[in-house]
Amino acid sequence: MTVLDNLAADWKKCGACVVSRHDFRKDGLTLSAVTPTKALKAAAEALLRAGYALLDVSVMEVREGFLATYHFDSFAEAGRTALRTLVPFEAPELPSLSGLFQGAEWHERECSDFFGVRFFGNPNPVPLLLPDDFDGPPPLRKDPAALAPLSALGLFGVPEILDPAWAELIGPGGRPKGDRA
Amino acid sequence: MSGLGFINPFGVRELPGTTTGDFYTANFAQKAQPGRVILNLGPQHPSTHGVLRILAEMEGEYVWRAEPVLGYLHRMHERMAEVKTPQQFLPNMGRVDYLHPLAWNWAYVGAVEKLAGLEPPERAQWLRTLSCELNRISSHLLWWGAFVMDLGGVTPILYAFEEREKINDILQIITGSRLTMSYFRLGGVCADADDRFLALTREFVPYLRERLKMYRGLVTDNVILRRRLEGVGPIDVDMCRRYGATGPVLRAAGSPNDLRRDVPYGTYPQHDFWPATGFPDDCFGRYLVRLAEIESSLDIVEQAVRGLPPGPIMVDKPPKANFKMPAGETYFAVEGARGQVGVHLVSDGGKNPYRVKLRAPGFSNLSLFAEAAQGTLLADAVAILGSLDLVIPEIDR
Amino acid sequence: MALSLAVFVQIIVAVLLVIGLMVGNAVVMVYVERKACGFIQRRPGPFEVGPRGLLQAVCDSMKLLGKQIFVPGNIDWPLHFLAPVVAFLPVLLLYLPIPFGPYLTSLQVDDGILLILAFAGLGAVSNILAGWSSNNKYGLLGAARAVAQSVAYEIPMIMALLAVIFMTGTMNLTTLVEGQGGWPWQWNIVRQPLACFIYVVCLVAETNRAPFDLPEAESELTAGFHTEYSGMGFALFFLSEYANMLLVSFVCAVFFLGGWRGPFLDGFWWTFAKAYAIMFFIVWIRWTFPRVRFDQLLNLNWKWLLPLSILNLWLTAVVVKLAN
Amino acid sequence: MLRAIIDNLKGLYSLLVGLSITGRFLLSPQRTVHYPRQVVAPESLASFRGPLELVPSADDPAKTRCISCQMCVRACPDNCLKVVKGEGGKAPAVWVYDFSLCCLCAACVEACPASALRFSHKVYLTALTRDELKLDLLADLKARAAKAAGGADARPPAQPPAGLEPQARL
Repeated sequence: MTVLDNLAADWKKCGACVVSRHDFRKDGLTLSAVTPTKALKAAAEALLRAGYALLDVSVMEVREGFLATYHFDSFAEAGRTALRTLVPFEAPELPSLSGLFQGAEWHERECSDFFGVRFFGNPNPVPLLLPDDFDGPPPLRKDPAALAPLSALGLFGVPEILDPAWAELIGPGGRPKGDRA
Repeated sequence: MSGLGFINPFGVRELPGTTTGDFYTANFAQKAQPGRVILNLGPQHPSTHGVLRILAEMEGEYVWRAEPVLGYLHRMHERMAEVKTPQQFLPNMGRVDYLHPLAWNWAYVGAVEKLAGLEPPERAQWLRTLSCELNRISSHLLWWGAFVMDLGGVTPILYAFEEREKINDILQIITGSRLTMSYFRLGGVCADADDRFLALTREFVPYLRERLKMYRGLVTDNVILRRRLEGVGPIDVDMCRRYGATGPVLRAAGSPNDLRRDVPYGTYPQHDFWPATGFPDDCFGRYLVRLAEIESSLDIVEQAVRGLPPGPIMVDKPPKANFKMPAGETYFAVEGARGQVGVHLVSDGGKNPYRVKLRAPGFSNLSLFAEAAQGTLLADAVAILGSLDLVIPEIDR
Repeated sequence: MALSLAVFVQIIVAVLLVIGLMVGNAVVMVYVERKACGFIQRRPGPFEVGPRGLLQAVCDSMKLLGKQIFVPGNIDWPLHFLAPVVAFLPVLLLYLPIPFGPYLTSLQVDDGILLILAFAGLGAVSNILAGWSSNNKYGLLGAARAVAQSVAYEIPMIMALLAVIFMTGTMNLTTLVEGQGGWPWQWNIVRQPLACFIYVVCLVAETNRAPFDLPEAESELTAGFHTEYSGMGFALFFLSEYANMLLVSFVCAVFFLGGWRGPFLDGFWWTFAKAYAIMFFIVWIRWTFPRVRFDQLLNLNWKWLLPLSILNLWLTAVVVKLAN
Repeated sequence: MLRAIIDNLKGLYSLLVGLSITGRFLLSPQRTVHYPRQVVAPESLASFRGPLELVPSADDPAKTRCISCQMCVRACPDNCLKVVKGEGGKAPAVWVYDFSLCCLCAACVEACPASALRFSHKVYLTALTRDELKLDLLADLKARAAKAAGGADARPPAQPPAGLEPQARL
């Protein structure tokens, strides 16, 4: 799979913290990477060049902050990939990808609605699915006590850790205990 | 005239002291050029199929800028997924997209099964394929009727409903319901196919093939329809990629992308079919792709009825009420009638999922409407909107 | 013809009869249209009220009469209420020169068709008034479409009728009918098939019926120019739509289908039978075809129907000249 | 130019084809089933999921198989069931089912260890208020048992209004 190898190399060049290989049959992903927030756009650009399309943006609350997962798929060949980035609760700001993938605009607005994260550079940052006068807490925010640590969610397949700070976050072995595979 | 930069060339007077429209209109009007009218199509408009709202900046009959406004049918399914066990959340999936509920059933069940390492028995797999394809046909049929209705032909939808009723009757035998079906279970399906189901399905396939010929004469070959659609709203592969559009929209654009072929799941590798491609990338191409898909689904149904193996329809030890998913993450996608239906499931090992993200194909497909409709006539914009095959509950979730 | 007292009384009686015809026609056509559309769509149509649903249209009209008239804020009041009346009134006048039967003509005039064509244009005015005064963008778009459409399609319509007039040398509708025989091959449709075809297309467009119902295109403009009308306002538009349909069908029957002449037993029933056959055809195509786009509608007119009708007129003129 | 003329003539022909199709349907029989006068055939409803009903025990048709174990209550995603255990023994004293909340997902039916629940095939159930849809299933069971004792069919698939023949469908 040279496409994936190239992609992994590109991501490393962009400054990815972790690049993981996944078992597609189990995780539904082939390759994923954690990038610093700053490098997200560059990493996505590599995907755009490789002919990938943005499927969705899925934000998730973990103990360490908001983990945004961008799923990409290539129309030419099978192989879903994901980009992740972690932003702290105090500064929930992410770069918008809508300059690269125009479809990202709506996904980002949806995430802003549900989690209260902000995407700077989004051309039309108004509520998408929630009403404009919605005044509750973002509906998908969890109770702080119910938050799981990143290491407990088994997100990282077979990781190649490039940023030592992430070794601790991912935890031992990448996959948590209790995994049947 | 109001202070929102909204200038009305026809002199239709606004009430003094009131602003024009609500928050979204005001937001949209900020970028409007003077001399153009802002038209609200929806949320109650005959061609928005439910409660979609389109803001359009018009110059005469031309749409210069359009912006869909969503959320009128938002129900926060993703939150419900976090507070319910997978078994309890299953009926929700039939309500996300009421036209192709079994694809959503499959996407969610498949994701949980992947995570839990469950492998449904052979017969259950075949039944899943069979029912999902029947459901896809009924979804496309309804789209066909509704699309022609968008173009002003009211009669075809009634003919489509005749067939749809037959499919509903057939699917009701196994699923028990006619609309918001919840048929798949973790590790299998909930009811077995009986002889009546199989007999009716066998009868139905040649019947619909015969009716498709009538569709061709009545609608497909009709000169008015062809001239309304040919060359209208071209959407190419690059545009699909930028917006993440999938399904018939993408296949009409020329990419043979079909998850049933590319990432085979269920029994699709054992079926002889090929994604419909080779059509023009305009509205007419999208129309033809869906009609071709009805035919290919009929082939799959025929093969599935013939090849349905005997055996159990549930795994030996089906998940009980205290079922806990192992911690982990998975993404499972199936090919729905509108495109890739994806479920991103994260579990922390508890009873309820930690996070469920539902990827609705219609959401991405609709997001390209603004670009596709730019500079078209109002009637063409309506045609483009119809050709995207929108199901609003799925988009709003 | 001097306007003597007798003629005046005759006109009054005729107008009353025509009003009766219009209302009766609307009731019948609502029923026929709904039943035909039901049968085409394989459903029964109205069937609850009265035997086989015959009283449905009566019920509907009672309902429309009793409904509250609901108007949006900030409309142009005088125009808003004038529009349905303007739609309805000229139709009364238009029926006067129609020869229903050999002796059944309200007003014998030598140039009856001119009278009809002159006043038929008023229908578009009512659409403009309705769309303009409603303070509604859909209404405005519908009104704009109505004007363009009606202006465009009047020309080939007149040209097509003119070809027949060239041929027969009369504008008197009674003389026109008398010039045709009882059997279908003696009708003008055989001598002027192209004119008849053009006229039928224009007839559908002039009456704003599908597939040319652009001014009220439901899937684009919700209801077009009459979006904001309810109750009697809407009913009057409805009434005048059917009255207009009937009128153009009568003109078609008189011009091309031999009027009251039939294979046997000449009389007004033939006129009515022919007119309603055309009406049924209009209903039939409405429930069969999708709607054309607005630019296509205009292209069809300016690029095809108009040249064709001019060609037809020219050919007719040449043939008439040579034959003389 | 010639091409455009031929195209248009072909187009006119396609319109005639369309007219002939709708004309044919105009004369062919209707497909509607007039509800109060006709109803669908009972076999089409054989697996229709209507509101829940209790399965009578093998020996006594007025008794339920329910053992008040609360599995169904726990399985229900909509909290539409209420089962209260009776005095002495396992039989329930209260069995209330709120049909207005039910999503007919069958989670309760599948969770029941005693197979005491099933879907009825009542298609014609109507109610004017929400409260009318709070069904007392024990009373319903007793009523059915009484009816069965009276000689009628214990479990008619659907109850068409009296005096009307069901019309075959499909």
